[in-house]
Amino acid sequence: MSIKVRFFASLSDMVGKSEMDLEFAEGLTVLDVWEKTSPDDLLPSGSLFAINHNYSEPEDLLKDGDEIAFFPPLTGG
Amino acid sequence: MSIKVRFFASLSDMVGKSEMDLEFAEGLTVLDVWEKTSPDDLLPSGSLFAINHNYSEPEDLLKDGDEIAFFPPLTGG
Amino acid sequence: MIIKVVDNLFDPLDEIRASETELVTRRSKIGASSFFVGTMRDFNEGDSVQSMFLEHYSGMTEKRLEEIAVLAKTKWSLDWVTIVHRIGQIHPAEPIVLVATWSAHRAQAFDSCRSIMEQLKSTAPFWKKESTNDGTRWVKNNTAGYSEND
Amino acid sequence: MIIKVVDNLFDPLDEIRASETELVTRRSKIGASSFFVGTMRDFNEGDSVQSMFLEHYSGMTEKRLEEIAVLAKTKWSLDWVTIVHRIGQIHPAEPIVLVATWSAHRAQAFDSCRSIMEQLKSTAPFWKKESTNDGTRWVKNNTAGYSEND
Repeated sequence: MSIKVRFFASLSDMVGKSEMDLEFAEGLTVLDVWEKTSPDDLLPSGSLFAINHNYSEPEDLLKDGDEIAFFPPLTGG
Repeated sequence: MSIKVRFFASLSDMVGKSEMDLEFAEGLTVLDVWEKTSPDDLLPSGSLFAINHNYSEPEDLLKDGDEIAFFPPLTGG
Repeated sequence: MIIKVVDNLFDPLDEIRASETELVTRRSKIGASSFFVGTMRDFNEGDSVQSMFLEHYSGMTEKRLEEIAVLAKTKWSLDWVTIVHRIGQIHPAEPIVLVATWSAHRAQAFDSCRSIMEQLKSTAPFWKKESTNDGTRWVKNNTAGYSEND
Repeated sequence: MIIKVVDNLFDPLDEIRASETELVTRRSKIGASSFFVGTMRDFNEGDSVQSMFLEHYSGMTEKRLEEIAVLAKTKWSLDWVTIVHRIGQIHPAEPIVLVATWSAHRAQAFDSCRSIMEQLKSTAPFWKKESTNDGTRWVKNNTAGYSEND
């Protein structure tokens, strides 16, 4: 299975990239993806997650073809 | 002493005039003015009063040169 | 601060633009502006309304509008307040009232704009007389502004 | 309903006027419209700010704005909703966001406009990076919109 991983704003700066593709077997959660892609960085509290443009929980499972995004608190408007 | 009395909107229709001058001795309240100027009409509940452009109470006393206005509930905006 | 009672058609967006030229020097201190426009509907209380006459108490009305604006400026941190209210004969879809506030912060702009509008409806001397198919009638009461209707 | 994310300067009053041409056929059913404009200040958290970069999540941002507008139309009786949000490099005094709602009744227009604005700030993916004298910094949090500040 393969997924696309995206990082926005300060999380993109922290991780040092804005997106990457990730191959994996099965049973990966949102939090697992963060740990696989950013092993040196603790996920800042208040971070938000979206799978395929819908807000999701840290324990949600990814499936083949998903796009998972990590981002800091929102500051628009 | 003399005062100017004004009626607005539905109260003006009821009384049949929009303003009049009133001569009197002394000690006249807002309500007294209504009774002197409109003896046939009961003052509708919810009516408002202003002396010299300031909201006033029915028992407030008039003085020489005052302008007293009677009007129904407000419906602007 | 601009307070106007006008007896002919006005354009609320033009009025807002005119106010913004007045505050151009502190434009970059303003983070939020809130505008409310009340327009005439062609229906009220179940009846179709052809036109409306808006009466006011010249002198007292302007004085109340100024007081409302001045009090809003003491209660909220505002850079500018504009109030324009129509009087006279008016037709459906025409603007009746504009309330506009500018502030550094959005809660201040929102709260003050709404409060000024409610104050105006409850304390500024204006009266509406509607022309319907059955003749003319004075509107009896404004409905509450923080509830569901009007 | 008009939902736009734009990467260059926009004029909120022109956008309102454009929306009003869309609803011209039901113009006389509308009694109230409420508009909110957020603009960039040249100060934040005690520092002077020269410019700002507004990042978004293309696709998700537009989807969230649409959901916010659709939900508002189910909750309130609205004739039209317009949301315009700026992205990219922006300078003090430039507009960031416009929220505009049109309704038969003023409480509906006021409540929906404000709620859409709060929903936008708390759930639409946008991030601000400020350029100050000390370099650039990401804005950490939006403050609450129903409290006293911002």
